Amino acid sequence: MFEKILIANRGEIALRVARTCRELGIRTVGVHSTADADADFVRFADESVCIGPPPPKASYLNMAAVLQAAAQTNADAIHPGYGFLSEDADFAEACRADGVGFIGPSPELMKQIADKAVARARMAEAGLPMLPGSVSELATEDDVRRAAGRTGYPLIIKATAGGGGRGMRVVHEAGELLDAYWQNRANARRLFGHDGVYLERFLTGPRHVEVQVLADHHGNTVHLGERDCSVQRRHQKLIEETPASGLSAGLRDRMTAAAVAGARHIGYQGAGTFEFLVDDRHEFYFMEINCRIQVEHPVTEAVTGIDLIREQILVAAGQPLSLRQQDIHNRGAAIEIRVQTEDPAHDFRPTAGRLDRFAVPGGPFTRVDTATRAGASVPPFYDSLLAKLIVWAPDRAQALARADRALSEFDIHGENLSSTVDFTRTVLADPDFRNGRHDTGLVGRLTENQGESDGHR
Amino acid sequence: MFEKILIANRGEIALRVARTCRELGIRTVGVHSTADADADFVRFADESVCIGPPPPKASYLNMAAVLQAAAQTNADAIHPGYGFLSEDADFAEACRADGVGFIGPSPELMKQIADKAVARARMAEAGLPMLPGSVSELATEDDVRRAAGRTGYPLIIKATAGGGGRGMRVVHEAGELLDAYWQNRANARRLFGHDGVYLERFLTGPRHVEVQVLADHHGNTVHLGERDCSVQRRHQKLIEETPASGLSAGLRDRMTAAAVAGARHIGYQGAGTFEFLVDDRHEFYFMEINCRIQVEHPVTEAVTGIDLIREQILVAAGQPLSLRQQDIHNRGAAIEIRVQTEDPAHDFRPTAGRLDRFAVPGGPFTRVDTATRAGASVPPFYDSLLAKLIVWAPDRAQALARADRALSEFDIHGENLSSTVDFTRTVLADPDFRNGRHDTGLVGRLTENQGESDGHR
Amino acid sequence: MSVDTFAVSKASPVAGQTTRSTLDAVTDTVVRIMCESAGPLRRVSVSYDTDGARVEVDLDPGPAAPHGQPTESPGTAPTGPTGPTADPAGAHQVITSPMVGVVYLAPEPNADTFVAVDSEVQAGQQLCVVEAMKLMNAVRAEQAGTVVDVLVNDGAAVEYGQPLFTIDVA
Amino acid sequence: MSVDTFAVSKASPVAGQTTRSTLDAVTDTVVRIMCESAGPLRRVSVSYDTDGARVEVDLDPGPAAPHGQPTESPGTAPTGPTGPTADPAGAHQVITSPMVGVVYLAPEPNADTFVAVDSEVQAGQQLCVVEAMKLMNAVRAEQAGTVVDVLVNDGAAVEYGQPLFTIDVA
Repeated sequence: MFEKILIANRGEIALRVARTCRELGIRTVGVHSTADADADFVRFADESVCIGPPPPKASYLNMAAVLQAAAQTNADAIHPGYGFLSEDADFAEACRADGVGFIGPSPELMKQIADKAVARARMAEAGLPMLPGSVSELATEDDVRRAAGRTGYPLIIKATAGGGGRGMRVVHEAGELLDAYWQNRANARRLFGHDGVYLERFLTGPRHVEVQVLADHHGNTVHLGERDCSVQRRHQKLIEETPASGLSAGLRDRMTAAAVAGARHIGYQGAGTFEFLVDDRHEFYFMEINCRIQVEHPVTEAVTGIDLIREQILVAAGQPLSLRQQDIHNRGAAIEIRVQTEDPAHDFRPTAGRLDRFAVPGGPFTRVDTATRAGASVPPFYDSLLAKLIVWAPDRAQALARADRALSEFDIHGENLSSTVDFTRTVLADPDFRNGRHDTGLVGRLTENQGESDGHR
Repeated sequence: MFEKILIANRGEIALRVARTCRELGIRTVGVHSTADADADFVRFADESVCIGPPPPKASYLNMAAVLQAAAQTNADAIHPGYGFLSEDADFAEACRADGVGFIGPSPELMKQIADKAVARARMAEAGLPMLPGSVSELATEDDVRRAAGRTGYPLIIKATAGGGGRGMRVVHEAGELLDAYWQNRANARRLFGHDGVYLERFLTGPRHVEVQVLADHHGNTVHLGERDCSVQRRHQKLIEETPASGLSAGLRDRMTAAAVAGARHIGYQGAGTFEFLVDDRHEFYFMEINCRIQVEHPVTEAVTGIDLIREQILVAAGQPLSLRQQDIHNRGAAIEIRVQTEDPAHDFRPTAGRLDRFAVPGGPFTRVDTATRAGASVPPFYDSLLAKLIVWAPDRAQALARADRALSEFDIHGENLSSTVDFTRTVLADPDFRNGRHDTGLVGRLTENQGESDGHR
Repeated sequence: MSVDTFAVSKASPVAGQTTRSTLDAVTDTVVRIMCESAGPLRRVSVSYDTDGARVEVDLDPGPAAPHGQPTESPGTAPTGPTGPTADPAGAHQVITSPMVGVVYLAPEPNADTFVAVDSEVQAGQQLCVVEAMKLMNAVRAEQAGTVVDVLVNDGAAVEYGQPLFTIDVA
Repeated sequence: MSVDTFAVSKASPVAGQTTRSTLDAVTDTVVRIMCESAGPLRRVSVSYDTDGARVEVDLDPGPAAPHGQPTESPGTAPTGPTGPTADPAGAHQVITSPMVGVVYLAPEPNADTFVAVDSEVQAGQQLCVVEAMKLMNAVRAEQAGTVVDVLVNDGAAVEYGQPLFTIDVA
């Protein structure tokens, strides 16, 4: 077992990982930029190392600094959290070269997964359903036209190296196709340093549903059920829940079985997420694999009772999974609300500054993950996730009522700071959302309505 | 269903009840003394009424003021929480006379339960095992000698109107018996206004185990498993857990069946707790019934997923229980740590004052119930319960590790204020406690050791 | 601890360049110092001198403002608004409700009120009735004086400690 | 925002009756005002006058202390201790580590150190080496001056921004 883990991240996920480490009796090293020197996640760690100035490239993305910090604190392993270095195969490889454990899949696996065209090809081999489109990169205009012939319109062109909603473009008719293709390649080169693109059918109003899997180094692979992440702003998730509402039991079983089959096919190890789109005819299509812990992992923890960070660490230490599929029983409904320091009235523009007041909810079946407190500052350099609220209840209706009650308890105030608390209460009250009939377009419709009603005042 | 509930309590339980009311769409009235005017539980309520000055008799125990507040806010029902008016049959009767619902059993039932001799007699009828002793009040010295002949020594003399560790006296030999009897009667008259006493065998080092029951007005009675509350200071609980460690499955089944039989026998309604002592030969004996929500109810909520306040309210509103016994599945282990503003180095003397700093734990499977915040004051007039920490895990060992991790996150500081956080971490680390071999004498032994080691310094 | 019993006045002119956050910071500072203080404060002055901005806050607590540890004994007078409290602005007494209930300003419907603004009252004279649980409780003047203000309407529901009348006892 | 770059000195004598909570309150006040401030502060003075107690806290930031909104661009100088920072007590420069790593005060084991206390140094002169991931990074003086203090031991693990040397550049 590891004796000391360096946590190469910041904010709530750094604290989240450190909490489980402490419960396992593992010492922690918190690395941080100068902007985070006084942050709660640094205070909680057993040791801390300042690795650079505030800009992420100089600190949290600075591989040499992270590895040097691991070396001089004698850390056995590095937990990368999400974002930053968590999906960087080069970093995983550098950890291996340096003799320090990387809590995640092997670099070889990470490389396959990072290239979306390769990932799609491997999943197609494993029998996972694919949206009609090109499996491999589109090298020529002929390739593009042929693939578009198979998908029809609208279609979407995506960068193979893309992710997080960047490097994508929807094409509505044949006349736009080639222009969009060349523009997307140019964008992809600029954004990701690689101009490979592929295309697939574009679904209007799909649901975003993902399946959590866990796999060890001894051939055991289980799933922990699905999560619906359809409430998104700017292609970024805002509210996630499990079970996904409105999925038939048969569809859920097919999706979880597909995820396990896909994970087994590529020999996946650790905690991973298989993302799917579900269309209005209840067909599902493979999208991508996330080879790290997800922001929204607590909803799965709430219904399964399984500490996913603990399982990640145990698997990385070479232990076999203690869970068999028949031991995993999902109970009730859980929902996560992300509290972002963003301004919903201005297209979720991030805001930063000092938190004059910061009080969080508590009480029955209510979990809050945050690494800040009143008097602390929200630095402008990083993701604007301030806190995560997770509530559980025996059923979805009670979970929604509980989430709204808990949101009403947040007291967040700071000059220049906005939060998404009130906006997410609007989402919870939306009839489509309450009935589970919403799709990824919900936030856009609600903010448009808000804009209109503002205009009438 | 009720439209508005008045919460006749303060602190964490007032907020706890209000949270569930909000989730049920029920409006709340918070009543408070002048000492609590700015408290969080008052702010959270939809309406508030100041009912008197700080001393409990003038405010939270002031029936006329509470009922008047209910009348002028048009509350349909009163939730009494625990302590204060919660076990006062006269108050329940006054509520009935005033046409306002009382969330608890009928006054007739409360009267039976409040008289420990009557309660023991009814439970003996229902077949519950009793400690050898007198079932009814001891009227004469002959009664006393006869009962002592049945129990042997040591024995304990208790006031029939007593509770909470008051009005009890252990007798070790026959020579002390009659003196103790008359002294206890005099004490009981002074403390409770009624000098009835009974006696029973005194167990050295017993476990305190209680069973949670729920019963509706339609003849349905279920149990929600047991809680071990053996970690007590000054006969007051400090740490509670479920399942009780070291109970065989057979013993657990017999105890829960006994509680359900007892509840059915007296036609119990609402949420109630049957308290038992378990001796070192794994025999159990009925002690008393608590006809209110318990401080430690959240551990039962954590393993069953059932919101006990919600069930209390639904039952009081006349709804049949939605739960059958076969629907209730206790999962994993939960532990509650009470955080008291008491000084463990001075026999848990209560302290009061301003909280300069107050930060509470968060994260996976961690619940905190508190109604205070940094900058607030702990008034000297009331119970010194500052916060309750409840953690859940798949098994007891993980729950203990999680509890210790969470306790390490508390940041409580105020001039003149002490807290029990560090002391409870000592309890969690105690080998007897870790092995589940502790009894109600544990805290006494740990504080003695502490005193000794202090003395050696 | 409440700070309501202090009169807070911004004594000096506020320079044009002073930002709102500066004002808030200084106000918070004063409030916090008052909260931290164990005894009554005569004066708290906070100067904030940057870019030419200068803010001063003067505090002048009333002569009888209660401040300090509330007593624990139920027999003695507790903290908070019980019965008459002194108004720091002058020789005014505020008569507060001794209980939660419904206040009646007249002995019966359509009768004349017990008192009105400008009424002269004697010590012990009845000012109103507070009804609680069907019991009528007379509220009386503690000192002789003149009614300056009637702070509630007839039939209003009142809380414990709620101000009912202001009486000039000068 | 860190306040490490300010020198906080208790200028006036503290009266005997001043309680610890009073001192804490005033200290907190100063820290909060500094945090609220958008621009560099010349001086913050907080007086607390009750029962004869009087506490003054004077702040005198160094001439080059960075304060204000940190810039988001990775190219420009960020907030915090990067490279030399001025010591407010005089014309002292603190040389900090440009990276996390292990510091070596001499070019090789048993060799003489690059510099020592009282060494005269020229701008650009090497002061030590910080090794990170097997790369040796020279740390050099920015200005000419005299080494006043060596703040680390040879072979010590250092953080980004950790002070290494104090140099008198007067």
